[in-house]
Amino acid sequence: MNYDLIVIGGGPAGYVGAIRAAQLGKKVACVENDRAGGTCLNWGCIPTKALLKNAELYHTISHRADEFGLKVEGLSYDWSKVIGRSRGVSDKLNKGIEFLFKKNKVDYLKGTASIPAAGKVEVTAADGAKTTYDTANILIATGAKSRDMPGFPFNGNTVIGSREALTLEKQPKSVIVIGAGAIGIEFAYFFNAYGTKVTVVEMLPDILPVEDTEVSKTLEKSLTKAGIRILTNTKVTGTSEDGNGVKITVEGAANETLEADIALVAIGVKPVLPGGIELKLTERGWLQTDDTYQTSVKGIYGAGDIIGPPWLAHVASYEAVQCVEGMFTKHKPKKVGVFPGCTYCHPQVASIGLTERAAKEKGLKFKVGKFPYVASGKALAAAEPEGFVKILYGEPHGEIIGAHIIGSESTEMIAEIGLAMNLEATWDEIEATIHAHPTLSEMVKEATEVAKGHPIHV
Amino acid sequence: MNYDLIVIGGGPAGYVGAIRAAQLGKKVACVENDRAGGTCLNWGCIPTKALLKNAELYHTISHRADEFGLKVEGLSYDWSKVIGRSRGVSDKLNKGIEFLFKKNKVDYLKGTASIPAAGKVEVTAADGAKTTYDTANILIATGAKSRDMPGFPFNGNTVIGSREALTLEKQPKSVIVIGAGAIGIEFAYFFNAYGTKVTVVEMLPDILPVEDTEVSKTLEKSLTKAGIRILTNTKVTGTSEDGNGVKITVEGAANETLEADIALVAIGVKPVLPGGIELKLTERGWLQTDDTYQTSVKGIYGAGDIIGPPWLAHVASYEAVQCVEGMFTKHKPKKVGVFPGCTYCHPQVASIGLTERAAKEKGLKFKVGKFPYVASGKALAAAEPEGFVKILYGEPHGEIIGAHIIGSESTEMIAEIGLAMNLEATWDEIEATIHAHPTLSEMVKEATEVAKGHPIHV
Amino acid sequence: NRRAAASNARVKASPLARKIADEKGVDLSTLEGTGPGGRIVRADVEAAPK
Ligand SMILES: Cc1cc2nc3c(=O)[nH]c(=O)nc-3n(C[C@H](O)[C@H](O)[C@H](O)COP(=O)(O)OP(=O)(O)OC[C@H]3O[C@@H](n4cnc5c(N)ncnc54)[C@H](O)[C@@H]3O)c2cc1C
Ligand SMILES: Cc1cc2nc3c(=O)[nH]c(=O)nc-3n(C[C@H](O)[C@H](O)[C@H](O)COP(=O)(O)OP(=O)(O)OC[C@H]3O[C@@H](n4cnc5c(N)ncnc54)[C@H](O)[C@@H]3O)c2cc1C
Repeated sequence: MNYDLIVIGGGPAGYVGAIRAAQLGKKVACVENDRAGGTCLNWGCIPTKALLKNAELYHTISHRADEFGLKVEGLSYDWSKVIGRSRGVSDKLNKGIEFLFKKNKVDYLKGTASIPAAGKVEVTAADGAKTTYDTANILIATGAKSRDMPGFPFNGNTVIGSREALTLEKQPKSVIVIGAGAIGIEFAYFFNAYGTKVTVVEMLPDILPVEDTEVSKTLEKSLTKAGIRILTNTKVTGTSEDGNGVKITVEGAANETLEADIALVAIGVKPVLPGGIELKLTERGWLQTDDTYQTSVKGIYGAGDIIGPPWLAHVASYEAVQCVEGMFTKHKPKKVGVFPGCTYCHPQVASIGLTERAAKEKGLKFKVGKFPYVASGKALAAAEPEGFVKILYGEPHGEIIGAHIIGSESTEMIAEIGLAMNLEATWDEIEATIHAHPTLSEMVKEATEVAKGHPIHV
Repeated sequence: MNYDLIVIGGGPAGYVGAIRAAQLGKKVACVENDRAGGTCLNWGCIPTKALLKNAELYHTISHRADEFGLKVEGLSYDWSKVIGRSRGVSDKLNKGIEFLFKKNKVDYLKGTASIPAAGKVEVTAADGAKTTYDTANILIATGAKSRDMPGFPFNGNTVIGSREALTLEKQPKSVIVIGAGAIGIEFAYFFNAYGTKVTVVEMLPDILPVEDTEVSKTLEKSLTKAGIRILTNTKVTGTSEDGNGVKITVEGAANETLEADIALVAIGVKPVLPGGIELKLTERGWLQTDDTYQTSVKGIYGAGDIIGPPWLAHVASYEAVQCVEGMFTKHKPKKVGVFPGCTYCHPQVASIGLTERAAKEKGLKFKVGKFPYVASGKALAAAEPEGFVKILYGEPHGEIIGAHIIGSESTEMIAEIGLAMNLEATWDEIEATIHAHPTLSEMVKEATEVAKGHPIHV
Repeated sequence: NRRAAASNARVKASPLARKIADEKGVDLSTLEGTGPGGRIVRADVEAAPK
């Protein structure tokens, strides 16, 4: 079989790249050895958000019913149904991707791919049968997987990564989350909402270290109030597990030995490379690609998590589309410029562009517009007074250099800012845009007026 | 006392106009005879959204708990707390406006204003005391109030408008909502969620008649499924009330006499004019204003509901700011161009620009991009598969001529489209913008790709 | 028109205004914008002398 393109990996880089190439009239196959949809759809973005929705609802009922005039006599939950809904959502979307492959005439090859040489992909099926395909181009979109801690290997039981955390048959009584990035924080929120005792250990001074410091501090306060024990500036110096649970010795903010049923290690990801031909890697082991997403070997490309940070699904899809359009059309592929990042705990966190910290380090001149949820009519009506919108506007032109939102639905509000940055809109255009009342998005305009020095509502 | 500007009415037109003028260094007073914040904050946008939030939560718990793995025993609600939270939110924001007046040095004059002559405002306090103030400019922002049906006057009891519906001491067993605009539909959703038997009567063929027909039909199906009886194409031909309830005779889709505890008349609004000097009115009785928001008398301006449709808070505030900046700076006031409109039932409805119907009538050439919530990972994760995003793109340039969203958080998603239309973005820029995954806002991009003919996810 | 296109790259104009200006061969730098912050919008290009 002779393909124009074989994509290795069926995640948001792989399946999107494959479909777009097929739409360009090319003969395309996509090889996947687990489930179509990749990490994102099966073990990442989607199932976590389903769990978080359940958790938020449960928290609202268990802690805030009275506020809404509700009385609930007996509230209980069925853990297997909580997990089950999350799995059901992934299953449904996974089937959806297989349907999209058919619809777009992408050959879906189940098996593990390796690259014996440029122009060749060998696929090993589950039963061990090997088939080799010829192809003009190869796109490696094999993604990443959870990184374990040295000397503390995953055992699927007491020391786990995010993937195992998604399908725990029994709710743990206690969890130590190591690493306070988006993934660690989302699981911390989830388990805590259901009454698991949660301790978060983070080496750096702030949780969500990539976010604006003010956002991190606000979230830390909120999660602490919700019952999560958060240890920042804290190093793990010893780990052990005895089949029933884990012991983690920490140094820093606290110096003690923590015990729990489970350690959830969320300290980052490592590359998953296909076997075969040797390709140039970056210092940290990610696939090295050029401006057209081509690797060190002609005709072999890379996109998504496998080509390095930021490890985000929407970035992965974007890269794959750029790469494929560059391969088959006159389009000059673009590298990822400005992109949003979100954390779906409650309050949600969403951001784009530079943090205040980074903008200062760069020596940029800018104005900050900050507007609190507590001054928004919609936020109060929705009983969501926690959080703020903070936008950094460059001087003297008023272009957005970064935006940081913590609070209800911030992950939707960031879309407007993303478009604004893409269009190089300035504060004038944001202010001139009539925002619907009452919405949370009005705060984007309000924050802009704060930056310009004439806010109405604060 | 000599003012640069006296604003009559403390709603979203009045208080915003007054504050902006004060920020421009002017000496300003704002006269209000009820509560600062106007209809919007006290009897409109805000308290309704608080009730709707409660209703949505109650509906989720009472009808969907099992889906989330929850078991809820003995669920009940305290009606007075439901109403109480809504009033509390309004109270808090109302105090907020009074604080903002102080902060911005706007004199807040409590009483009823009339305009004996240009340059003069007479304020009658609650105790009957009259004071006359001199002022260079007057801004009339007196708003509107519910219109009653001929021969069926409001009695505060069985025949009511939205204002009374917000503070019912006892939950009615049955309600007939006359008029299926945003206000009627929001109350229908609210009462129905709490188990009140609700019938909606609408003369026109569709509920939310200003919306895109497909949106109206989808919403009608959803609300009907939720238990609301909806009679479109139906005229009210007879009305009566006997102290205990109402009888409404209808003709059209149904020909019968409906009975209920309460009739909520939501057929529109009528102007509230200040007494005194005569000003030119439109045919329907609204204040006539020119391009600078000036009325027929020099130095007397109008903004907000009182100058006619659309009767929306964000439009009111926009007009007031434009008017005041035109008054005191070199700014050339703009009239309202494109503006969003929202309805906060569940599923939510949000739209901007032309409906498909209107675009066809105008003979425009356009492409439609429609994307269903059920194909969105975030929507499924959030258990919100109902609805769609529909965007109309003009040909050949791909500018947005209208957008119509029904579904969860559509009222936030519309912000991006509003900015896009203001910036005259085309489908290329929308598509090129990286939208965070997983969000509902991604559907804006997906719908755009549908319009362009190469969707990934459908 | 290459000159118009070259100078158009640096003016503040809406994407739609740019598309139409390119089609009509209008030099954006000769126009005054009426959009927010002086941005050139469709109406400005359409009103431009040919
Ligand atoms: C718990 C968790 C939550 C997350 N939440 C978010 C979020 O909310 N938002 C966000 O943007 N990102 C999130 N991410 C990150 C996101 O999942 C990744 O950025 C995204 O999946 C990367 O896409 P990809 O296509 O590059 O790789 P992947 O999605 O990892 O897909 C790679 C696929 O390739 C397959 N594969 C690997 N090697 C081979 C081979 N040799 N042969 C055949 N198939 C192979 C794998 O089985 C896998 O299915 C989350 C990640 C995790 C773990
Ligand atoms: C139930 C309901 C729900 C609504 N929901 C929404 C929504 O979700 N979104 C939206 O955009 N719009 C909504 N609206 C419409 C919105 O409330 C109005 O468009 C908005 O309030 C108009 O603002 P305004 O300042 O022009 O008038 P108003 O808000 O009506 O303010 C006018 C004020 O002037 C005062 N006044 C009148 N005459 C005098 C006088 N002679 N002297 C002193 N004071 C005087 C009145 O007491 C009043 O407070 C809703 C309306 C209702 C009734």
